[in-house]
Amino acid sequence: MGIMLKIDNINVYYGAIHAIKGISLEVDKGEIVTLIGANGAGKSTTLRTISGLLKPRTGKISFEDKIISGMPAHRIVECGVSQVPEGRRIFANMTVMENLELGAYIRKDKNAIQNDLKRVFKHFPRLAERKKQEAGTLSGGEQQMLAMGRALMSSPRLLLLDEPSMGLAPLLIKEIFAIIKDINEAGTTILLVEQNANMALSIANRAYVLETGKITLSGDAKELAASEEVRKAYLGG
Amino acid sequence: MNALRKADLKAIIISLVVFVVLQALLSTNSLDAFWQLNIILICINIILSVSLNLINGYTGQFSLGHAGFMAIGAYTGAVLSVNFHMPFIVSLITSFVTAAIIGGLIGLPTMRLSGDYLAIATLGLGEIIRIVIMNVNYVGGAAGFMGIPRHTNFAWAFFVMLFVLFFIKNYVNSSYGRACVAIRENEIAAEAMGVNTTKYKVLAFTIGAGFAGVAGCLFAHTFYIIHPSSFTFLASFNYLIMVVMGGMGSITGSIAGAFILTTVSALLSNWPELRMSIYALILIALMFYRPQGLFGNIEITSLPVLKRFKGGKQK
Amino acid sequence: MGIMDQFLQQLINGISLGSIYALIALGYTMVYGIIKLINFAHGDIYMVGAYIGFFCITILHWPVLPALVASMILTGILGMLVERFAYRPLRSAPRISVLITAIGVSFFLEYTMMYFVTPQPRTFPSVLEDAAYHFGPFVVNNQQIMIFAITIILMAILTYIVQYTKVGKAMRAVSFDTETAQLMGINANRIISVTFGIGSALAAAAGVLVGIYYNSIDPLMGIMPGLKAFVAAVLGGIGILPGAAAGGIILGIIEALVSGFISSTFRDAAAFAILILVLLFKPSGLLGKNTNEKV
Amino acid sequence: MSVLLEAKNVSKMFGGLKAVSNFNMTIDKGELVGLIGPNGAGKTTAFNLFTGVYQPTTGIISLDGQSLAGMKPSQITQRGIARTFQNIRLFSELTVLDNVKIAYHTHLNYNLIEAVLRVGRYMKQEREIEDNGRELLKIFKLEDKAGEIAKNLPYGAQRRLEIARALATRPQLLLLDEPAAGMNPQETKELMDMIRWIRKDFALSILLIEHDMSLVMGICERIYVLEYGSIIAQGIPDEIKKNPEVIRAYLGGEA
Repeated sequence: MGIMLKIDNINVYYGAIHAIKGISLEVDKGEIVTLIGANGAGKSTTLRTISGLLKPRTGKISFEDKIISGMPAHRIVECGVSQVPEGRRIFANMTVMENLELGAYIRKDKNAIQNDLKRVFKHFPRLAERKKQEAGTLSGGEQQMLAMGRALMSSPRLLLLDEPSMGLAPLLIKEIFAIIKDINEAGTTILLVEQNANMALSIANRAYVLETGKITLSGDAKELAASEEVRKAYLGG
Repeated sequence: MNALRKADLKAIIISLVVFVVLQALLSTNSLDAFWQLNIILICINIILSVSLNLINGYTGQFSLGHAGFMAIGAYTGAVLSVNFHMPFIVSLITSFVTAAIIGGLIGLPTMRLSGDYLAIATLGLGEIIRIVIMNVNYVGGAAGFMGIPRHTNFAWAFFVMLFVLFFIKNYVNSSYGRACVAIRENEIAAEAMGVNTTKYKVLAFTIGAGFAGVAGCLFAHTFYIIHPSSFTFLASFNYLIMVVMGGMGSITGSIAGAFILTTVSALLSNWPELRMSIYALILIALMFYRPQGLFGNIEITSLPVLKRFKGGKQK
Repeated sequence: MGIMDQFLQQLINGISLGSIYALIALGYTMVYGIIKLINFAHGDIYMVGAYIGFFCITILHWPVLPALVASMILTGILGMLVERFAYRPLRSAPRISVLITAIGVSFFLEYTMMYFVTPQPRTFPSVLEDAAYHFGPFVVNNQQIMIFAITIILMAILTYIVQYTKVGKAMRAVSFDTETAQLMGINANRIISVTFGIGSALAAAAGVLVGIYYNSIDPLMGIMPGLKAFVAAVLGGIGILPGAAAGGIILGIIEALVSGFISSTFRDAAAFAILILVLLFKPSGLLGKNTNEKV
Repeated sequence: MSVLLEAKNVSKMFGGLKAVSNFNMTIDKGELVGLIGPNGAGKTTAFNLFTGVYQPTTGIISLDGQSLAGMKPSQITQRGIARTFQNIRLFSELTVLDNVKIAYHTHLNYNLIEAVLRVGRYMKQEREIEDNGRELLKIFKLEDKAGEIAKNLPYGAQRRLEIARALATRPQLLLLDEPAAGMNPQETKELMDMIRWIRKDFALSILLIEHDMSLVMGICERIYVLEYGSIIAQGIPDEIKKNPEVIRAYLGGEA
């Protein structure tokens, strides 16, 4: 147990837009924490800031007691934080296998990589079938699986997931969320950003609700799922 | 009557003073032949940089083929003067028309391209123009066109330059110029404001090419001979550098850029290799420390110091 | 000589010239693919490569292969230095600033070189005996065989690096999506630097080969081949490696045919005419895919 | 009431992907309509279809009974549709006043010679748009910023300027793409008042895309809900709020 990721009062700007207005949150080891909220609330921005693609203007982020805000993105991956970006962003012109190999870019231990590859293929048997296929030819759901598999290949201790359900059919969403739960049970801590609040709350331990760059609600996922306020955050009062 | 007219009047007076002073220096032979020539070259280069600025700086369309249009003007003018014995003014006007028409014809298809692709296409077109000229025996081919009368004197160069400056300044201060600048700033938004972007891009390209032709005609009549190798893409680079150095979207900047580079180049003409190396380093330093150029997109008339003397309705 | 024989002969000449364009074009296309810069200085890198090879052979009296390798290594380092000091500081600057900087670097390399080696062309020593082989009606000489062989070997090595090594995969990843590549833990700056190094080394090889083929080098020799190589890269589809190789060879063949059957003075015009036709009708190049801007 | 904009069975394919399918919508003169839906539902694509940035694959869009098929965006603007952009697209290096002046473009008709010689109509019309522009800026509380460079304005002011600029084209229909994005609640509230007031004062129709539901529900008379490129619901705000399809689309299934 113990705090794994700690975000301390960060402010992030996109040019003139004050996108994140003093957010603080924590993720404990072993948890699934979800960050929900309507479009444009700042969920993706938060994840991008954790990964080092954006720099907070003020505030700090620490991971396993090491300050990671200010580090270049590739160093943060080395610390053990991996992200599945919004829209999957797979390398469409490469094969499935090459995508997975890139996921393991920072690692040297060949045996450990092979083990993780097996683990990824166990979670996503469909990827094993399509190893040699060009990733751009996969279906949306398969691409999402590839993006998740690729992130797992770095053997992260914290996995950041940005809108894994986006653009997927309901049945596939169910499948993906079941896998997320499996991954977590196998020992990876997860911070999940979702627009699909009901789905996210159903698998998370705790949740934060984001509205226009601020956290407006937080607490136990089950309790939030039952509350009227979440609905209001999405559909207005 | 109004501020605009007053500013025009002031500009005319200043120009005349500059002209009289320089003309006096020239006619009293206070300047040697080398500098007499360079003063004319400065005027010609100002025309080239200001007209290129209309395309690159104001409209934001990256052209690297300016020397090609200059060549068209130079050869058109030379042929008219030598083979048809036309008066100089006719040569100048025809040079404008020919270069503008060819510019427009080239502009129509190429203005669909953008950014790097447009740059490289215009570079290629400029080279094609030059190579075609090089293969036309009627104009002397690769050996060059000789025996051109020396019509261009300081007065011609200066007043043609003044006309071009007047034209382009007023053009960019009208709805035409605003349309151009809107395209540069954001083509999609410009289109959404009702600006027919194709039309204004081609128009800017046509006018820019036309004036490059005029500059070419002046250039041809400055020397006895013109040569296709004066119009390579390296010459186009040179005019582009004048524009960028002065500031894209500033007429003052283009004037300064042309003036500085022509003068420096003349001063260092005895050390050609060193000159170009220094030139290159200055260019790189400029991009590092002042990428917007000396003037950015500001005109000298709108500098805060001078604003006080203007009767504009600035708040 | 019959017209068919002449055609075949020009084809061979064209492939030799095209191989050289292809080697330069590969570097152009790699750099464009990874940082979207038309590196106008690339042709001058090729020139520097030719001179390094020249000095290794004439002053150090090295055989041709070690000279080629030395030139590739040193020029590769030069390419990385140019990237590090001229382009990297401008990574987030407007495109035009970087482009003007590239023009500046180009001038700097040309004229600094000229300052040290004088503008006079140097005669590249003949490193191969002048032997010609007759294959039926047409003739291939030693130099041409060497150009083919080295080009093919280098392309094979490049293909291996890009397709099968870790750094090659990282290069493709950065070129496809820099940000996501960083999320894989890839240090994008380092990969860009490597890309410049490899591209410059290939250009250096082309420089040495051209010296061997035409026997003459000068400080401004890179300008035209540099542009031509860019045309080749656009022709094949900018950013696509096989495209650059194919584009180079096609361009070389077309130029040889134009010189042989029309006039050598029109051969540059032919290259640019192809460029413009490609840009207007298939801007993504022969092997490229079309993309749309998002509003 | 008469119909101003009508979209009939409009579909748009990108490659094999259907971004918008069988899209039907009408906007009456003077109406204030909202278009909502989850991310990627095709809302901005709909705007791009209305303004000629994209041409529909099938179906007809008409303004005032006239088909807009085949028209360029600039021609459609001249017909009376103006828009703002999701990711602000101001002429960012120009002054606030020049931004507005550009938008009067289609209402100027002096020719090139008159412009260069600065005679007759040039002087008169330039003075007019200068005055009109300043007048318009005053309405949007930007008059004291007329000489400032647009990109230096605070974010909220940039959003206002974009609307002012769109109005300067003198539209019959104004399309607002996420006007409140990035605004704080106070700014959003002011924006709501402004939108209501513009609609009345400029006598035009407004269609807006917005994620801020308090804004949409607060001011729109009618709302269309888009999901996966299709309209899944339409109606007055209270109906939309309670519509189970809409709730599912927003909060996801599987509760």
